Amino acid sequence: MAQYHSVSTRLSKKERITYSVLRLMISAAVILGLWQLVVVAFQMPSFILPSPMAVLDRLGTRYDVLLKHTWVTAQEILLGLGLGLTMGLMFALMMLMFQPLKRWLLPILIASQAIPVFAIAPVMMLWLGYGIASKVVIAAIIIFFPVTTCCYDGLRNTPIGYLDLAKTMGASKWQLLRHIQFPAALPTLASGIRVAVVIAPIGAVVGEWVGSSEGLGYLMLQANARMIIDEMFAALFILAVLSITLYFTTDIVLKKAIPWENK
Amino acid sequence: MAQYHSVSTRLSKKERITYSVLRLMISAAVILGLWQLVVVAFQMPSFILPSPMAVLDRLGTRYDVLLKHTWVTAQEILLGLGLGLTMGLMFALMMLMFQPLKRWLLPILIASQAIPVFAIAPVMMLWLGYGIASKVVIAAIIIFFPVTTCCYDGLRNTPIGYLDLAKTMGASKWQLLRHIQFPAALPTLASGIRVAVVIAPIGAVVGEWVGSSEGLGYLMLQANARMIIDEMFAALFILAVLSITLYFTTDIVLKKAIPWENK
Amino acid sequence: AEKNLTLMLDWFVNPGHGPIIIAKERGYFEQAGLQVKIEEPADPSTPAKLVAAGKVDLAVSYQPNLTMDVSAGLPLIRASTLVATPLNTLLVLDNGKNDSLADLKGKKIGISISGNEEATLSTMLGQEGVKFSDVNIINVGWALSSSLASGKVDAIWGGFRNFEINQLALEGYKAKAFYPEEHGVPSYDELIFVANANTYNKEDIEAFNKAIQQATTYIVNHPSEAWEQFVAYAPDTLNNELNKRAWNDSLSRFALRPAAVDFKRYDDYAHFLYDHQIINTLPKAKNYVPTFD
Amino acid sequence: MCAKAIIGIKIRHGGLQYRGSSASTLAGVNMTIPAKQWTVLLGRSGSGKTTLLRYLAGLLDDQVEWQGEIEVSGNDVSAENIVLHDHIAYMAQQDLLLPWLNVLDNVCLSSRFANVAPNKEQDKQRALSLLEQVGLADNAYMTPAQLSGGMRQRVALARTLMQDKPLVLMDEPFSALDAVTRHKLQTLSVSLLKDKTVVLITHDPQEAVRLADQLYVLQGAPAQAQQLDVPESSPPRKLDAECAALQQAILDQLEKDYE
Amino acid sequence: MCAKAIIGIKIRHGGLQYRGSSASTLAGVNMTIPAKQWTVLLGRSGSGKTTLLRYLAGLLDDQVEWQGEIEVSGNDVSAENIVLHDHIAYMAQQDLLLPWLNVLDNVCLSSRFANVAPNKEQDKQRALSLLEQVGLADNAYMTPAQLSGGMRQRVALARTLMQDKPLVLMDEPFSALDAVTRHKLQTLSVSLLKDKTVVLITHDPQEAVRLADQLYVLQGAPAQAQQLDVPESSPPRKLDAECAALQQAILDQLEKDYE
Ligand SMILES: Nc1ncnc2c1ncn2[C@@H]1O[C@H](COP(=O)(O)OP(=O)(O)OP(=O)(O)O)[C@@H](O)[C@H]1O
Ligand SMILES: Nc1ncnc2c1ncn2[C@@H]1O[C@H](COP(=O)(O)OP(=O)(O)OP(=O)(O)O)[C@@H](O)[C@H]1O
Ligand SMILES: [Mg+2]
Ligand SMILES: [Mg+2]
Repeated sequence: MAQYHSVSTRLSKKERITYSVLRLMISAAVILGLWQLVVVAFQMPSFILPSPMAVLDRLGTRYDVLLKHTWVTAQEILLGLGLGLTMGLMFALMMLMFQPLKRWLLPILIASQAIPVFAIAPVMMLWLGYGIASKVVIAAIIIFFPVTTCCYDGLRNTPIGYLDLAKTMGASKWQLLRHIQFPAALPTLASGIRVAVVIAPIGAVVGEWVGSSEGLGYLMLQANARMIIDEMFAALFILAVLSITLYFTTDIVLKKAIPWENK
Repeated sequence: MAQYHSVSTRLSKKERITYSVLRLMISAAVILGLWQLVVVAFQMPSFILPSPMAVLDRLGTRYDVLLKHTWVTAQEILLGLGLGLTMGLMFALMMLMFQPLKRWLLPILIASQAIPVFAIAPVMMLWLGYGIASKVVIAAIIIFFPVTTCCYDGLRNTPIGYLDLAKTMGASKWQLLRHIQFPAALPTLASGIRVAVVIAPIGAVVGEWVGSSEGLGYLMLQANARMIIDEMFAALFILAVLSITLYFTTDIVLKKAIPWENK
Repeated sequence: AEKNLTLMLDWFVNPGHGPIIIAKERGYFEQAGLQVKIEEPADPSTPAKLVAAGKVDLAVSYQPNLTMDVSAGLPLIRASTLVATPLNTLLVLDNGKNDSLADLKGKKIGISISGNEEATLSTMLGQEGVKFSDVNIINVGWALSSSLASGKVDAIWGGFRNFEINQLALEGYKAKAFYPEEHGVPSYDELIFVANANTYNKEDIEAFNKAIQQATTYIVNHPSEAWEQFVAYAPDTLNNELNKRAWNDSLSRFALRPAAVDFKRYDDYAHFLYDHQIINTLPKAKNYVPTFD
Repeated sequence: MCAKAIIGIKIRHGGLQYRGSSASTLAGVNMTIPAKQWTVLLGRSGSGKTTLLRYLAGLLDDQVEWQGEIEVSGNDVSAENIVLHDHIAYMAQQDLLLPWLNVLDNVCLSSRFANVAPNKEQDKQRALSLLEQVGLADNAYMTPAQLSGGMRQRVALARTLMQDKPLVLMDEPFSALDAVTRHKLQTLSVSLLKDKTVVLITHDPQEAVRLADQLYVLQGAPAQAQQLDVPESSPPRKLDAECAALQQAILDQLEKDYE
Repeated sequence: MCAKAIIGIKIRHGGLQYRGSSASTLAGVNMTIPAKQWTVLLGRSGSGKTTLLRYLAGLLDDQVEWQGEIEVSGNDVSAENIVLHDHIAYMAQQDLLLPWLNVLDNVCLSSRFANVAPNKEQDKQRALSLLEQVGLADNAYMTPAQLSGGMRQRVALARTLMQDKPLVLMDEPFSALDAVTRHKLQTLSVSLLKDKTVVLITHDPQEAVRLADQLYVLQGAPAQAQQLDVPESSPPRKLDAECAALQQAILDQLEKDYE
């Protein structure tokens, strides 16, 4: 029984984009309104929850500083994503190529997820120092689990018919991987990437908390310690915007790159 | 083309359990071995990464203290899971029942994921106090996104045929939800729960770091400050074991409760 | 030829680090033949570990923690003193509810865990007949001022007298301080420099100490110029009213003779920790407090 | 209880258009669905067969505009005031067995939605006897996942019988089965549904030829219903020369409407 | 090139057992698969049809134990030394079109795995002319998702023809299609594969009757191959009384083997 698209999909593309931008803006306005309401209604002292006005004001007056630190964090996020995706893919390939390995590696994977990165941060610092490397690695570790499981699930679940077909055409193991298994895994991989993109910023910020002298996480801790809470929220706001932008950009790119994703 | 199960599934159930317990134990041994190797090979000073032996020793001598704090953290995790699952389910139901709401709530959902809980944890403490409530809420927030998306996806994607059938049998909207949509969503919900179970402990520990007077996170901070690093790692170890146990227990329970999950 | 030194602060740069920043900004380190690289961690327990592991040359730490670290077997020595008095205080809001330590019985005390709080607080409270078990100790992390201001706790321990008092004042709260050294706790040096016991270079440390001493002298003589130069180091985060007030309150706390040694001060405090079972072995000051010029 | 009700339907000048769609799906459909007979609907993919059936089942009320007349005739005095939707049982291509219920509970599904409190024990007995009729007496407490495709569709048949409605709407119920299983299930269905009015959608001319008392082909855009003559013999028919000829004729006719 | 090779196969006393399985799946199978003819295999679900085909295609070499003789005969002098696997094209129930390639690239898929560097331009021309033969000249640059089920299976047919192997193995290639589309594709396949040796698995007796030059039923456990006679006329056959009778006979025979 086919499921038919709702009316909205029959709108022109331009209209749809306009609508969703509009919707996003209205949502933002509603959130800000609620926030202001909470501040006023509960008489929140500004060191607990500053008013959105104060935060916006801070964004305006300190935009140069904020931008500089944003750029640092953005770099860490992107490099972390690159590293984490590569690592996850390689790990998944290893598990695929050497089947029995999988059962042994799974507990390690879960453990890697269960141990808070914070706790091993000193070890990381010891190895990688206080530069960008340690943040990149922490961001990579934090996305490692979802990326690896998605990659592996994708690579493993190639429809057996595709493999049969290619084998009868004389494909080698390597050709199977390159021409069949890898492209067939892309949709699953894409959902891994979507999750990764949402959580990688957290990794970068945590890395900055453990030790750094720049970046949004550094700025937040500083501001927090100085009780300049509106600046902390300004940094937080930028971080959220950064994450959401990253998510939607990735989503659009992935949809373009893998048009067959949703059948 | 049917995919046939590998030999292992033809083993008796008892054998399979024995095997997986064995595998788990061997994995644990391998991890401990690797850990020892790192300590020896990189000549890790014991105050940065103590040897597994030292940590196990600490586990033995301080088991009473560790157990007490473990119990606190475990409570926080379980209550956080309960709260987060309930919230996620309700939120998903709301989005389902009032379709247009969905477009407005989605950005909130993503934002809730994009803002690191760490950052708002201190603020949360000031709202909710330093008792168990704040940790429960942090754990709940951290699992809110995956749970909600899974619930919503599950509830929304009820095969249209099931709905048609029940409607021709005269089911009311409420009966549809209870007898068809909800049970049909369980498998998707289960994957949400699996993710939640892995990350909820992180939420609890972060909460303890930010403000508490007991729990494994508190213990870790204290041991770290007094430079009793093997005790810190003992707490970390328990945390990892707790997470892994929770994961596998949940997995088994879910498999029993939803036997139709994998067709 | 200049020597490269890595110095890790105990936390993000703040006015307590004045002499370090001034020495760097005014070129005293270079004059002493040193090229100093400054790093800022977020967790005060990390720097000492990294010095002990040989990853950094010098770190800012605290006298009580040095004693605990040495007792735990970390190869550390004290190189010099940055702030020669305690900065920690027990703070309450000056609203008439808690006028003496005795009033804290049954109340909540927020702490930022540093390891020696049990010893200190039980001594201070014990003087007024309150047992440690009569108060509720809560780790509030770095939210000391706000937890006190919001009334979530009745007192805080771990705040610095040059910093948290001003912070609260800026938010409109008047705070009352109880000083540990006035309530039975041995006096100690709040901020010190530590180096690796096995690998430290005597000449480097002496050169370093010289630069710090020069900077301290400059600060004491020219407080407002020094403030300008301090802020110039990281205007993004340093230039604000709170730091300005903290700066003024720090001036009188900097050690004028960073290299000066007082074994008894270290041994007394070590005894204090030992008596309260915070440490299990009693290190001797002469073993980890070498003398430098 | 409407167990004794018998229903026939006449559709006159039926037309149907999805809301938000620019063209009609059905127009000028005239069909007679006589009581206690099998009316079979053929037609190319997308011609509107499912749409018509779902409309009759009341599943499209808020999505389509309907024009024309539907006349319900029954042995009941109040036949004119009958609400059609309440007298319908529905069977689809997929068996639609709920995987979280066992076979017996699936058969009893409709009693969960009944307005009156169901008599559990009595329902169970009736379900068991229906399962026996479809040859699955031993499988009552298995889960659907443990059954083969043919067995599952037989459970679906038992579930439909359990509803005991006078009008049974079937949307390609046998098309997911292999030829032999399909053949057996056709025979079984005919014997068990002999007191019901059945509307059957199928893509398979052979199935249509075997089972039809009335045979309609939906053709054109918007689709109209065209009636074809069927052999005199009564269903289920054995394949003979006459059937083969009709089948070939249907194929030839349908092929015209294809691509 | 083996484009000119023509291959026939004889299986004598064939037996097959999955490793790790306690019972044989096939035993004592004797079959003749004559060159340039359609050999059709029927049999109940699980009787081992797919197994036999996949074994011939070399897909089971590391999973099964095979006993018996396979004799390959060809017009080629070196027929005895032929490696069967290299002369096979495979078509399954699903069309197996890769969704990330367009129609043309799907047709050319096999050239990606060729040992010799492919002549791209020439391959493309040949693929386009094959697409024209299956009636999809205009769809060469569409993605598979844009095509209907019947069109997709026609692309799969073009892909198989592109491989240009003397032996074509087909595992229920038409069973996911509706009756009319199936009928048209059968006709098309017969005309385009007339120079090939074809082995076709099907569940549909009518399809078997329409297409078979040789008809085998796999029956029993472990399964044996039993040959049935087919009408004299040449495939694709029109449905007539003789066909209907054979079809009914097959149904009756198969039903015995069912449940
Ligand atoms: N909800 C809807 N909104 C708009 N158009 C629809 C909707 N549902 C179906 N249609 C259109 O109505 C037409 C008839 O569809 P329907 O499913 O009834 O065909 P069908 O004859 O059952 O086809 P098939 O044999 O493939 O099952 C199709 O062209 C389809 O695109
Ligand atoms: N990898 C395997 N290992 C063990 N047994 C197998 C394996 N694959 C298939 N079998 C068994 O071999 C038998 C034949 O299976 P096969 O798929 O060849 O049947 P088929 O005739 O093609 O059935 P269908 O008509 O359903 O396609 C079945 O009983 C099946 O359980
Ligand atoms: Mg339909
Ligand atoms: Mg098969």
